[in-house]
Amino acid sequence: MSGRKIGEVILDLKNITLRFGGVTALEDISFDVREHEVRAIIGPNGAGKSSMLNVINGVYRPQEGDIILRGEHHANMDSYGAAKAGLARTFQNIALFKGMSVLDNIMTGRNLKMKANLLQQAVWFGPAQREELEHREKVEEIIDFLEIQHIRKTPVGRLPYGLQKRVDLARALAMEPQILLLDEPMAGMNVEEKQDMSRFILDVNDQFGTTVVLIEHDMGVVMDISDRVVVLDYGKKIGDGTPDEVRANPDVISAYLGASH
Amino acid sequence: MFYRENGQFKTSYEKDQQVFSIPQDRWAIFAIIAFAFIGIPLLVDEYLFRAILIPFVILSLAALGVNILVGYCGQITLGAGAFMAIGAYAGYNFLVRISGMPTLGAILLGGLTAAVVGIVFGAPSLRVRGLYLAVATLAAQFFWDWAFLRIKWFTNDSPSGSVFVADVSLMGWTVNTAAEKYLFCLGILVVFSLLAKNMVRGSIGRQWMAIRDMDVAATVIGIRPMYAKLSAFAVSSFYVGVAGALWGFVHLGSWEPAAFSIDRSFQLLFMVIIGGMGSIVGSFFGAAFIVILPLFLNQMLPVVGGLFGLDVSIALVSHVEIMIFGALIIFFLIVEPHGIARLWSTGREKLRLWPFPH
Amino acid sequence: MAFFLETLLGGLMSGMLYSLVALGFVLIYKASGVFNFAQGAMVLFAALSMARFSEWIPQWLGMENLFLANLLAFVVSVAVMFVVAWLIERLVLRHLVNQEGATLLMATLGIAYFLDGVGQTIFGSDIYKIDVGMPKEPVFLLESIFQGGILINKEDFIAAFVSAMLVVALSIFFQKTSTGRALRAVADDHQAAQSIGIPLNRIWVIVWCVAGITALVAGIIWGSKLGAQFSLSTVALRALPVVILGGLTSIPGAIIGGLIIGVGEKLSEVFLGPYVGGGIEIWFAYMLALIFLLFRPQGLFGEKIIDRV
Amino acid sequence: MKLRKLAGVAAAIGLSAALAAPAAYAAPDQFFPVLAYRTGAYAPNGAPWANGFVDYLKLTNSRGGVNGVKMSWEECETGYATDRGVECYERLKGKNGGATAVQPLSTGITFALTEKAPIDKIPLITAGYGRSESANGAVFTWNFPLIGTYWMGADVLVQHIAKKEGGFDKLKGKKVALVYHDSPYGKEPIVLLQERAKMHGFELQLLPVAHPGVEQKATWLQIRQARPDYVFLWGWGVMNSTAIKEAQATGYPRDKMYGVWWSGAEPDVKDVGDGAKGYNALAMQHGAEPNAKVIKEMLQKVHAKGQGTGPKEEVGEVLYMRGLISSMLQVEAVRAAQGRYGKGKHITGEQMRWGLENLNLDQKQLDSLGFAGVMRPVQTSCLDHMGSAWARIHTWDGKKWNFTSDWYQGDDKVLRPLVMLVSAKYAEDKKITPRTPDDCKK
Repeated sequence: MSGRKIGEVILDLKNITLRFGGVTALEDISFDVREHEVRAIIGPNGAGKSSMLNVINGVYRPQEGDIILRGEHHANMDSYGAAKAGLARTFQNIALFKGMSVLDNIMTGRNLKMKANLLQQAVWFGPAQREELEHREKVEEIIDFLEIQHIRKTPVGRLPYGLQKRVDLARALAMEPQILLLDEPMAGMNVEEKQDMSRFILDVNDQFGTTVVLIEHDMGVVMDISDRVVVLDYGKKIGDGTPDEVRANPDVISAYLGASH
Repeated sequence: MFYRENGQFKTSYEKDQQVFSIPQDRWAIFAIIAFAFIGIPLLVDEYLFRAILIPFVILSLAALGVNILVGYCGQITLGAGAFMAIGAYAGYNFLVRISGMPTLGAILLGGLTAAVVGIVFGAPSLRVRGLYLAVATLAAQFFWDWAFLRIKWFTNDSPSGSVFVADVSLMGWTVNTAAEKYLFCLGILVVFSLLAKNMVRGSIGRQWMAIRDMDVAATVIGIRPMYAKLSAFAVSSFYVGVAGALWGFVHLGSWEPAAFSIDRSFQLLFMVIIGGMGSIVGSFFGAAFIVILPLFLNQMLPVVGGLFGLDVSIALVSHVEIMIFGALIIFFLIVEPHGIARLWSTGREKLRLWPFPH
Repeated sequence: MAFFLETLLGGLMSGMLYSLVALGFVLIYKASGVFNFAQGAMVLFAALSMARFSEWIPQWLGMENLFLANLLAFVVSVAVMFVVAWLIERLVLRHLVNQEGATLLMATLGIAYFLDGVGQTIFGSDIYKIDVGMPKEPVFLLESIFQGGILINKEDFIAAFVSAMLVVALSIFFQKTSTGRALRAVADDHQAAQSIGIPLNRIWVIVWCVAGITALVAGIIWGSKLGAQFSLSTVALRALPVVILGGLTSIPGAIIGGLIIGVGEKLSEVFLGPYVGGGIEIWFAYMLALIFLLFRPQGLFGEKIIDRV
Repeated sequence: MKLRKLAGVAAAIGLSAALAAPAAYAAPDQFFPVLAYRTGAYAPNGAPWANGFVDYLKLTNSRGGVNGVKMSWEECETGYATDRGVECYERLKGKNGGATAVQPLSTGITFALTEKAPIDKIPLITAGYGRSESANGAVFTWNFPLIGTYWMGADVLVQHIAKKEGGFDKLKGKKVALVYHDSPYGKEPIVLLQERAKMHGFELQLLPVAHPGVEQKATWLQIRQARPDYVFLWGWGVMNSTAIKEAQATGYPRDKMYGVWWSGAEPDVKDVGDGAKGYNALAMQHGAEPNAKVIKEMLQKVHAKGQGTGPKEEVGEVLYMRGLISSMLQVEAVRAAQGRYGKGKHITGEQMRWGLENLNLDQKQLDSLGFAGVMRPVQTSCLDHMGSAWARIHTWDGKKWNFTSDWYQGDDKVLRPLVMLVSAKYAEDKKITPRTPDDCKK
């Protein structure tokens, strides 16, 4: 983690409250994310971590609160707008397109950058083909980076879990995001796979300078790779700071660490 | 030379992206197309043209359109028949109301009209999903069935509501005989299939499939559901509309709304599911299966009955025909729910690895 | 005013019949996730069976009593529908567990074709009479208030009443009996139900049997009115907007949806139809359901769909 | 794969076709395709027609054929669907020496085949249905709406109610509702009725009923509200009986209801029974004729030998007779054509057309065929493809149909201009030069 320099606040969440009917999933939560840092969100099951990510990239709309991205207010962020603004994410339960090959899955990540219109695509020769080749090269770089060359043409449905997680990450990376949201990228992996994944995340952060926001259960991993940590419990924020600070926070210990250890 | 992928290395992404990246496939497809254009007209008689080949070619095109929507974009439709009707009647109106309108122009404009209407009736898909959407598309079916019967303007004030097209011609070539009609439709089918293949392998195709497989994730990576779904509705309706215009102009010559009833919609959906959802070649398999099977049963059953000394009445034939048809559909769904195309590709994959299956 | 009331009542009575068919859809969808397009074919099959057996049984037994003949025919038809239900589960659904909705829908279309063929092969394709003694002449109410009175079709009234009774009976069956509870458990969560020892296959057979009985009752009512004939299979198409409006998983939805559609299509045909040339009731029902869906995509009483990622 | 499969199926079909050709009838027979529907929503009406049609061909053969030339036929199920009908036509048109004539028994199929018949040179006989303007033989050279068109039928109905009211002038201010099958078939009479309504000042209410016609509650509520003086019924299949039942359920008097000839047969009223008492329908030439000589001969020569096509009890019923007469007309046209092209010779489609254009069935001929009292003489010409058309009204008494009126004919002063107008438009659209009387002499 040498060349990386943590910069200004790039994403600022202010007083986010999210309700489903009568249930309050998130209550008055504020925290910020700085450029180039690795920011973790932790908390016990049902703490609202995934909901938090869903709010950040516009899958859910919070009833109250404000999202400030690079100084711009996005109170009504939608998923598409979030993607355009440079947010990419992976999913807890792997939301890959299971009917498509690995290559095609990753190519969808380039969608926002592809400009050929429907007619040009139907004709294929000309702009559409040129564009397709250009982006194919970019995607191949990512495939090399994540070491999944051998499964390029395999339908994702046939891949083992660990590889699917990697393809999920590849698809997000193909968007060349400024902020990468990772929802439990290491859930269900063995130690070796976890190490690989941690390495990839740090490499992404390091080489491309991508800001990373991640949710993770494995405390060891979280404390190792993140710069700062937010702790949620029952939809409320109970701690925020560096791994060491959080580790020392008595609320966190009693609510989370204490309970689960 | 063996049919195999092993040992054939692609040296550029461009080669890798070709429609048929294995040379054997490419040659096979050229051979089939050449045979379809040159061989078939020399070999078959008029009945086969009119009763099987022309309906097969036109319905393949329609099934292709339905497959784009159902198979690639995951939006089930039970209203495809209505869009065939729109293509046919709109094409008819362009033809009779604008003097000097070439037939092909009218057919394509008919398809375009269907595409526009498709966008309108596709709009509910932005809120409504799955089976609810399927039934909502029936609204389109029943509405247009009614509209073409009731609104006289659409049928150029013909007293019975039935309309006809005098001649189909293409740049001075009058499409008259069965073989010419077949070639005319086949030409359109080949071009449209190629365009469809290009779309589904390009970015728009990936968008459709992404929406089909996981719409939330698709939005998150920057695919607009509205654009993806409505473009699928538009392209699909365009194909179905052109097929409808061909059905009216070329196959029937004179038609009434009943030619595009709800049974047609079911039939098209059958083709897609039996043939293989999300597969272009599957659309052809499905169309062949659904067009040929009833005729085949219809003509085989009396023969089979004859072998056992039974006199099979046509009523019994048609009852047994629909029974076997229904049973075969169920059988097929049980044996291979992904359709004939999947059987086909499994077979091909085995062949690819042959003689070393592992 | 009198005419409006007449139309309204007529609509309510048709609506009750739609509810009955819609109930068949909902039951099967709830328990097995199958959108059963064969419901119409089952109505036809049941009606043909009823009509023919009530004709054949007196011939076989050499008796004259119409009531007894109908009763026996009804019992036989119930048995026939049970066999059909059992065969459908055994031969079709069992092999298609965990397939996608579209595949299952196609399978039921296959069943529909098959039943249409078998029904007509065994029972014939003519119009057959079902005579359960339904009164055919109308009665007029409130003649003192409105000139000409309000016409009530007695047959429709009885049909609506019978449907309503059946709907009530089924609701009780679902709420109070242990089989009913098991059915609801299956509807809520297949896996969970299976894990606590509810036999899924048996539940499916039961559901299809119940759907078969609703089909039989609908078939008798319609068959008595129109004659048992192939066209009966199209009534299912008229009940579809009902299910959509009411929600695929809701029994009250099927009932109320039926009434709304029944009233909606009759009022639209009578009061709107003449301005646009008539014949609008079918698509009007669908449009009504469609417009409704735009505001509530899951139908009137359907469960709200929340995306989880 | 695709093509291999196609070829395989093609071979199989070819094989089956070869096997299926009835071996009993050799090539020089007159071949008639029978486009029938014995299944589906319209089967109850389609089946008796086909039975009568085929039975008469059998009878003709047992009479020794036409000057020794036997008749052959093959049935094909159309299910009343246009595309199936077209397929049947294509399948059968070239079989067994070629089709002599085709009778589609569906207005939709008629429209489709009208485009194909001139190319294949096969006459299209549509006795009592099809497109009314095709009576103009100058334009529709291959269509033969023999013995009656829908315009003629509608015209007769108007004449009949005028007579009941005591003259055309009494129709002024009256209300007539047309309940029709929402298809080209049901819409055919509208033009003529509108014309007549304008002439006599009666009001015409149009009430379409969607296929297959089982849902008519709203229609009859409207009738109950509007209380028309007469209801004309233009239905087919189950729509007819449903209409009569709904009339009963809404209390509309059945004796004010008049059906077209396709709405006036036994299947339409039988299971309504007493509820249909008083219901009237047009009888196109014939009605139910259980006592006709030809029927007795049929029972004796065909059914008694166990060769009958349908149930014996239905022989002589209205739709059976319709099929039988349709069949008789084509057989007589073969006879007429043989008169010119050589007795005992096989007749081609083109020669058949001449026969149909020069059909002259006088009373003597009808008597000798056993049709005495069943129908009146028919004469066609090159320009008049309908021929002389006669109709009566018959009424259901709860058990059988009885004639309740005299013979009527369509009023040429009304019909002719309409036929000319509409067929001229067709000729213009299709760029057809109408035949002149001189062309006919060739």
